[in-house]
Amino acid sequence: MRKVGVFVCHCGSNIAGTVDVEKVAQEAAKFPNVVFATDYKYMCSEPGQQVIKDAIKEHNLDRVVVASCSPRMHEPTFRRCIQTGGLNPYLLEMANIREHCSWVHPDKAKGTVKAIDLVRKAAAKVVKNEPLQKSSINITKRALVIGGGIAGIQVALDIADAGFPVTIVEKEPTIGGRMAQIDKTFPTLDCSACILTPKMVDAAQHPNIEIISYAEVDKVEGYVGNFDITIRKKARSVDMNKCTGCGTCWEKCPTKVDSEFDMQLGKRKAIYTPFPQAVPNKPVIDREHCLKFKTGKCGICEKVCPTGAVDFTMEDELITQQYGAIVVATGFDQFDHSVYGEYGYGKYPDVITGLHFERLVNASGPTMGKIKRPSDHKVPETVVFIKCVGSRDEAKGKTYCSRTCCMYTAKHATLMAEKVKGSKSYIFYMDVRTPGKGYEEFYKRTQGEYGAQYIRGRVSKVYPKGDKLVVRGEDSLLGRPVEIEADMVVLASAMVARSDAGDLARTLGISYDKDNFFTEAHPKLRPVETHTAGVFLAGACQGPKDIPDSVAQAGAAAAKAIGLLAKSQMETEATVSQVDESRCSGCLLCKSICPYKAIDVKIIAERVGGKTVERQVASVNKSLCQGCGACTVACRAGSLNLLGFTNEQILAEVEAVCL
Amino acid sequence: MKYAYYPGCSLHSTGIEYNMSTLAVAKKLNVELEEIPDWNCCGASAGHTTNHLLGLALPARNLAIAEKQGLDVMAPCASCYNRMKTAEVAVKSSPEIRAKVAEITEMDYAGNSGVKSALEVFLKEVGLEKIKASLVRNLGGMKVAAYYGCLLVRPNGIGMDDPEDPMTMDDMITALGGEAVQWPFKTECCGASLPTARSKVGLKMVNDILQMADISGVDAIVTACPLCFVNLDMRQNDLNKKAGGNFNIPIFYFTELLAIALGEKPGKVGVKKHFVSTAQVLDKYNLK
Amino acid sequence: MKAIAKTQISELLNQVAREYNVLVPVAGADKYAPYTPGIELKLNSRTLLPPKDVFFPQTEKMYKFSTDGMEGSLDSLLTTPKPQLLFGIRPCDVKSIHCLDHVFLSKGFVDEFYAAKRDNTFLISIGCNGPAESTCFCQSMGINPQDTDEVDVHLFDLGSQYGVVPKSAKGEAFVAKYAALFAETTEEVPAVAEFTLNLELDGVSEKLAQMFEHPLWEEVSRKCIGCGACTYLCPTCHCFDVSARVAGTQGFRFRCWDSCMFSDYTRMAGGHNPRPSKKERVRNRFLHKLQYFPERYGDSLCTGCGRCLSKCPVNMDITNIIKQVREVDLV
Amino acid sequence: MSLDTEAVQQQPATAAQPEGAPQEWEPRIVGFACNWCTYAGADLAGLSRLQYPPSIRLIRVPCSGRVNPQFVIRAFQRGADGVLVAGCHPGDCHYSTGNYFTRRRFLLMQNMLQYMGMDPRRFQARWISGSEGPKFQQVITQMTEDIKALGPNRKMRDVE
Amino acid sequence: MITEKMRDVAKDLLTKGEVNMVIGWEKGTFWYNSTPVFITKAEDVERLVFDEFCTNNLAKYLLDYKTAEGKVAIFVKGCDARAVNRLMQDQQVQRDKVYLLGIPCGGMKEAAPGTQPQATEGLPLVEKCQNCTSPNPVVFDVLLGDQVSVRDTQNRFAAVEKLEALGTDEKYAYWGEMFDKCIRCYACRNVCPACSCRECAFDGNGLNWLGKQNNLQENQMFNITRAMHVAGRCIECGECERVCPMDLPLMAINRKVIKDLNELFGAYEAGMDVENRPPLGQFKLEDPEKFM
Repeated sequence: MRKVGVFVCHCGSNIAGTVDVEKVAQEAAKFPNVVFATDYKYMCSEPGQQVIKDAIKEHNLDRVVVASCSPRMHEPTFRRCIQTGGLNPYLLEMANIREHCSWVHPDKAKGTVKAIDLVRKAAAKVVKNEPLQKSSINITKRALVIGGGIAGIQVALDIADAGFPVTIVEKEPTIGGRMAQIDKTFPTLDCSACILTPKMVDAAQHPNIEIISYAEVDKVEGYVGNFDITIRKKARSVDMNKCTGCGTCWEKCPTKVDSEFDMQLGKRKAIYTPFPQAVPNKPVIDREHCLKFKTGKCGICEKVCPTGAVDFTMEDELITQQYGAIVVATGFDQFDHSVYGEYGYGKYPDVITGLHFERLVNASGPTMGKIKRPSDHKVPETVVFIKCVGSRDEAKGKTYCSRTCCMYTAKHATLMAEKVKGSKSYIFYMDVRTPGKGYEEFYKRTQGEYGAQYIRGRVSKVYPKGDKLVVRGEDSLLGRPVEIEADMVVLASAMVARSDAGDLARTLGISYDKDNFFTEAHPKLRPVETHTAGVFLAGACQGPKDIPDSVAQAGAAAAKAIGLLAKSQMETEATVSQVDESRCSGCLLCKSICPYKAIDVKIIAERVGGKTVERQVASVNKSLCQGCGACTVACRAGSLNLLGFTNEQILAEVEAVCL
Repeated sequence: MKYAYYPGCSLHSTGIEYNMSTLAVAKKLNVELEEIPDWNCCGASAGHTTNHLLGLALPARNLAIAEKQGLDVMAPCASCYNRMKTAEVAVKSSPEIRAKVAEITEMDYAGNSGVKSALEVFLKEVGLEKIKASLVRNLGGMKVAAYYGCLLVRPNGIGMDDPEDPMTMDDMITALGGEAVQWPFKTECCGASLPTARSKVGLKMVNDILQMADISGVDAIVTACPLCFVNLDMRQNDLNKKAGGNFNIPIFYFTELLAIALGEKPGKVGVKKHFVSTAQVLDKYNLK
Repeated sequence: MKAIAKTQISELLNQVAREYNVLVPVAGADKYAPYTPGIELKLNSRTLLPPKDVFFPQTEKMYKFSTDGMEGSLDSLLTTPKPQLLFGIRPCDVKSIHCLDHVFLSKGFVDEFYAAKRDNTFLISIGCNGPAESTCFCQSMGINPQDTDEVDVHLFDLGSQYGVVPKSAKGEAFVAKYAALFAETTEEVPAVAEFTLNLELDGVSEKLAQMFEHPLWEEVSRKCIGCGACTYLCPTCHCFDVSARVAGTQGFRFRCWDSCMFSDYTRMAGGHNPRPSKKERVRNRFLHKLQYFPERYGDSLCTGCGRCLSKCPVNMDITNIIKQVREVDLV
Repeated sequence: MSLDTEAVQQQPATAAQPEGAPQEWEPRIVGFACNWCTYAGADLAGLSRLQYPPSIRLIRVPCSGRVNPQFVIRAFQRGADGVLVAGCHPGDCHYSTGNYFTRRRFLLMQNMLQYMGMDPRRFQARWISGSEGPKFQQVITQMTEDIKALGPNRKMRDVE
Repeated sequence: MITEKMRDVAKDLLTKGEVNMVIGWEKGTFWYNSTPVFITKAEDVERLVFDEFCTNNLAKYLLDYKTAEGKVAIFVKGCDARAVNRLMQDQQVQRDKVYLLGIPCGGMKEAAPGTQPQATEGLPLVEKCQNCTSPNPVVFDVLLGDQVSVRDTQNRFAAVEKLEALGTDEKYAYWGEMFDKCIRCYACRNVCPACSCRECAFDGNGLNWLGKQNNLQENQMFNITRAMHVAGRCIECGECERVCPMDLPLMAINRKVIKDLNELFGAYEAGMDVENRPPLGQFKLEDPEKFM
């Protein structure tokens, strides 16, 4: 026999206006196990809560039902209340007689009947409530940052500054990412490298930061606070400890390769650093192109290296380390515009993308900052920019707005005007979206001061005519076709998810959207968390972002990670799934259904017929379980049960509302 | 291989060369063509601009007859092809349209018989491999620009080739031993009826195409549409007279070149009927 | 002896139905069901479902209860049924009722729910002139397939008619009351046809008393799948469970058949199960039938009706098990 | 459920009204609502004072994926005239994937109940988000009307 | 002859000690029964037979020897083999602990009880074999006999379609009559290779999923839930329907689920392999969307 107390709230007239609260309390007093029932004007008020606490003492209550507003509103309040009253906070149930009753059913008689039913339901459930405890897990005070672009660097610096060790794993030989490729940043037009490279150096020199470049995350095991992560350090062929980064090797290397960093517009060597300010500023050998690896001959770099750092026999190395938190900051790729026949299917050399333009305009780029078009290195006089290439296009591209293109195109037009005097820029656009501080002003300047001509309309065709590119489109404001003979066409290609984002998501156990961007736990309220506890997101891997937004999100992700690492222990959900091992047959159908990888196999030993046998059962990791209960339905035998929402509790509710 | 043949109005009149050469090619390639009995207008031009349903019912009737014959239709004219394809897709995707069309035509067209252009039948179904094996002579490196116009390849996903950069005819030119000149105006609009109705606008469009072909250094242009053909062929004189042009670019139906390469005498496929003389270019490449 | 033409049976039933709730063997459903004129009777053999639920229903409400605040009430749901007449049971099933009587009415305890129905039921049996089914072996279990005394009226199967013999005072009265339907006959009861399934039961009970730990049980139980088909079809199995349904402040208690073949039959509240595997459960079932019950009541709890044998999914054959028991060499 | 008709009459109108007054009869619909979307949607309907028939009794579950089809049968057994399972729209699940399993389970369950002879209008599943207060109102109103048209459920029902 | 091969291979396995037990069939009480047998000694192999009455699916017995030492050999027809896959997918049987002796199966026959022995050719196929989709074992270590061809299975869903065509109340009446007959002996469950739970949700321990009363409503709960629990996991061996003492048309429920699953979520045949997971344990984003 339980001793349940029922407390019916008037909520002023919010409830009492359309529900006969006294009658509800009277009826509740007759329910099985209910030993006390009363009503009060404002149950959530200080005196209201005192009524509950007093009744717990006076009537030795061991369960409490509060009939008031939605539990989504005041469940925490009343849980605290009964806890101070001496009960486990989970021995509370609420009957929502306001949002679900008094506010929607004006007929007092009918409303009262429903309110009684809802209280009966809560009372039937609470009888089966058991005291629950949150459990806690230890936190490893170290963070892993995947990706060393501006977002990853910022995350690492913030976490490191808070006093926690951080490892940056970067796929490329150097950190820096996309921002290192960019020439100037909008809207201030300060030099990208000038603001990025100091941060790269800060990261390299920070005592709490370890940079592992030319490496990838191979395997992730464990869970929040306790991730066991295997990092694959790709064979660099250069001993990082011996190399001084003197550069002799790459000066002497005979093999020239199209530079990825320069968007294939310039050359690098087979042993190389992507750019002069690389961090770490030590080279790797590109085995695909290196003569030594291709033909077995050459080996010049090995011969010229003063420290004997070149090692052709080096192999991939796997290192495993435990981390408490993971921040994913893997950035973006650029949309491949070769699907667009109207822009020439990527066949015209002078139809380039935004990132190409960045390299062409960059002082340390392949043209030393002199804008020359790729085909014949002529300085373009007339340039057409086409926006929304691959973005906002359901047919051939992505549905989303890529967010940065309006601004970087305005920046490009400005740079054109500055670098090539007398040049003319035309910009075809669908809309101009400039929602950022100083952005609209920048755009206005581009249009006014710098004379860029904005044409609202889509381009239907770009075709070569002589050494010109004819851009044919529509000016939809004038309602007229337009043809421009341009020297160069720059496509504002969309930012898209990294091509391998899906693989990384599966490794990490996080989800991703239809466009392969990683999904945040909540689009508004948990923008930097993922559904996997302990894994956070920063930068463009979560969706198109410009530098300020990436840095802001990086700070937010760092704050979340620091919040986690700052605790030595973390509280977990109390309403988690529980396995009845005696019933569990170990079929593990539940395992594949769990979105949090919280269910794993466990071997138990039992005495059967006088001997000990081992068998497998499912085991729920309470730290990972978020209490969704999907597993409980997958379990035919009912061996899994969700604490707080057990089969018995829900069946009791069903029976109670059907009475 | 057998098809129901739909010549449409052009191939019996202004595009008679297209008809002659198509029949010649079919014969050479053993494609049996049986003209649709009692065929009617395909619904292009006036039909579909007047009434949407009429624009579907007209071609559907032709298709329904072919369906009774148990054959797919070959329609060489790009307009005919486009209208019939539209009707085919519409009827297949909507039972309501099928019912309405059946009510109007008093023939139920179920969408079982489809339509193919002559390009598809000869170059895809018969195939370039077989054509290459049957060649009697080759184009000897003739520089030919393939001109597709607008109707064959649109809309995207329904037309027979890539709407931005179709290659079907280019591949044929290469297979016949010509040089398929890559130029940007493969699918440019020929002006359709505008050279007649608003000649200032229309003639400029023809002019642009011819000019681009000229710049590209072509010997000839090859097409698969009677209307494109007429505009490109007939208007050159006009342009030379009225706009001071100096065009002399022979225009061919792709079937003409194909028939010639397969050994047909040029005279038999109507090349002497063109406005712009084809004699020089055929001479130059030993195709007489 | 008196006799009634088989074609007159429906007339007899129509008449007695005015007096009794008449239960008859019904074809199709293959069980005893209330008689309605025109219903298709199954008079050539036993029914698949035994008549035990006439006295001992599969589910039977016993008490209801309710609370009102601190007050509670408890009421019996025992009712005295209208007099009923069970028509057409076979000697094997008559024997099974005899066995159930032992359980529910003897040794100083009377189960009032059983008794109420048993006392109010008039029994008319029909004899078999041989094995009605290939699975019949009642003769080996000491039952006369043709005749029985533990009924009110017995019918001998004489081909086109039934010989009518009253077996109790109530039976005498019954025959007298419906005399108009009965004519005198001189027809002889035919000889019993030979049974194809036969076994020797002598000494089995005593031998089993020494075989509790015998490895035979491990062997014979291997193929059992642990379902309750045998027990639910058995005319003598009488285990039941008592349970309750509660709804808010009210509820009722009921009993329902249970099966010793079910894994949770002997499981205790704490989870321990003294019969943890099918070996123990199969052993218990056969020892109950062939040793425990005979020891307690002097009657075998198997009547040889053959229902279990005909429906067991894995051909667990009690005759075969008895034969195996007999072959066991106890040293 | 009621085992004793007297007791029912003491509790005004909690059970189905006797046949005499069919227009007074209010169906009893058991609703399973996920905490994050549908329960919140129902809360929003309340906050917006959107009226709907008092037929629905919501049972809060963390996720529609927690709803066992056996709960649905039990509700019908105990006298529900209709059952609603409602959760987040696909893609919105608080737990990422729970409602996708719900969708499969209850598509199958709906077919099964129909095959067993239940009118499909008595068992419904809906996606109702936390912002869809009006949709919650509309769904309950519609379902109540449908079930009123069908009358009290007698199928699978194990109570008086 | 298969029986000879069975005995040879069983003898060989037992003699060499490769297995500790061979599960097969032996002759039962009547000429038209063959019944499961468990051979542990080489000298007993003569009991083994394979004929047209080896109807029982043996796979589920493997659960009894889950924790036994050594290996168990088991004869598997097409349906038994799928059942073994089913149990392996449920992680109840380890592949390396069983030795599978495959037997292509031409279908099992039945004779009317009490009839005299007769040639089996003329006998009808048992119900469960009439729409068999996999007469050949899909998993085995050795195969005894030649593969047989699949019979015409186009009537597989005929019974389901017939019932689907009934009106709502007709359906309810039909199933009501059926479930009224159910005596809840649980033979269907206990024989089922998809019912691999250590303890059924309906057994014991106050879980309260199912009342013990035998009435229509509890029987409905049992039968519907049984079908849902084997949904996507039923291998169509038909054993449930065969063992039902009350002759309930259980396959018309199981096949309804199979038909629906195939139509809703794409074709799936349970037990054809271990890798393809049952449809209710997974989802596709583009699954049919009816809940708007």
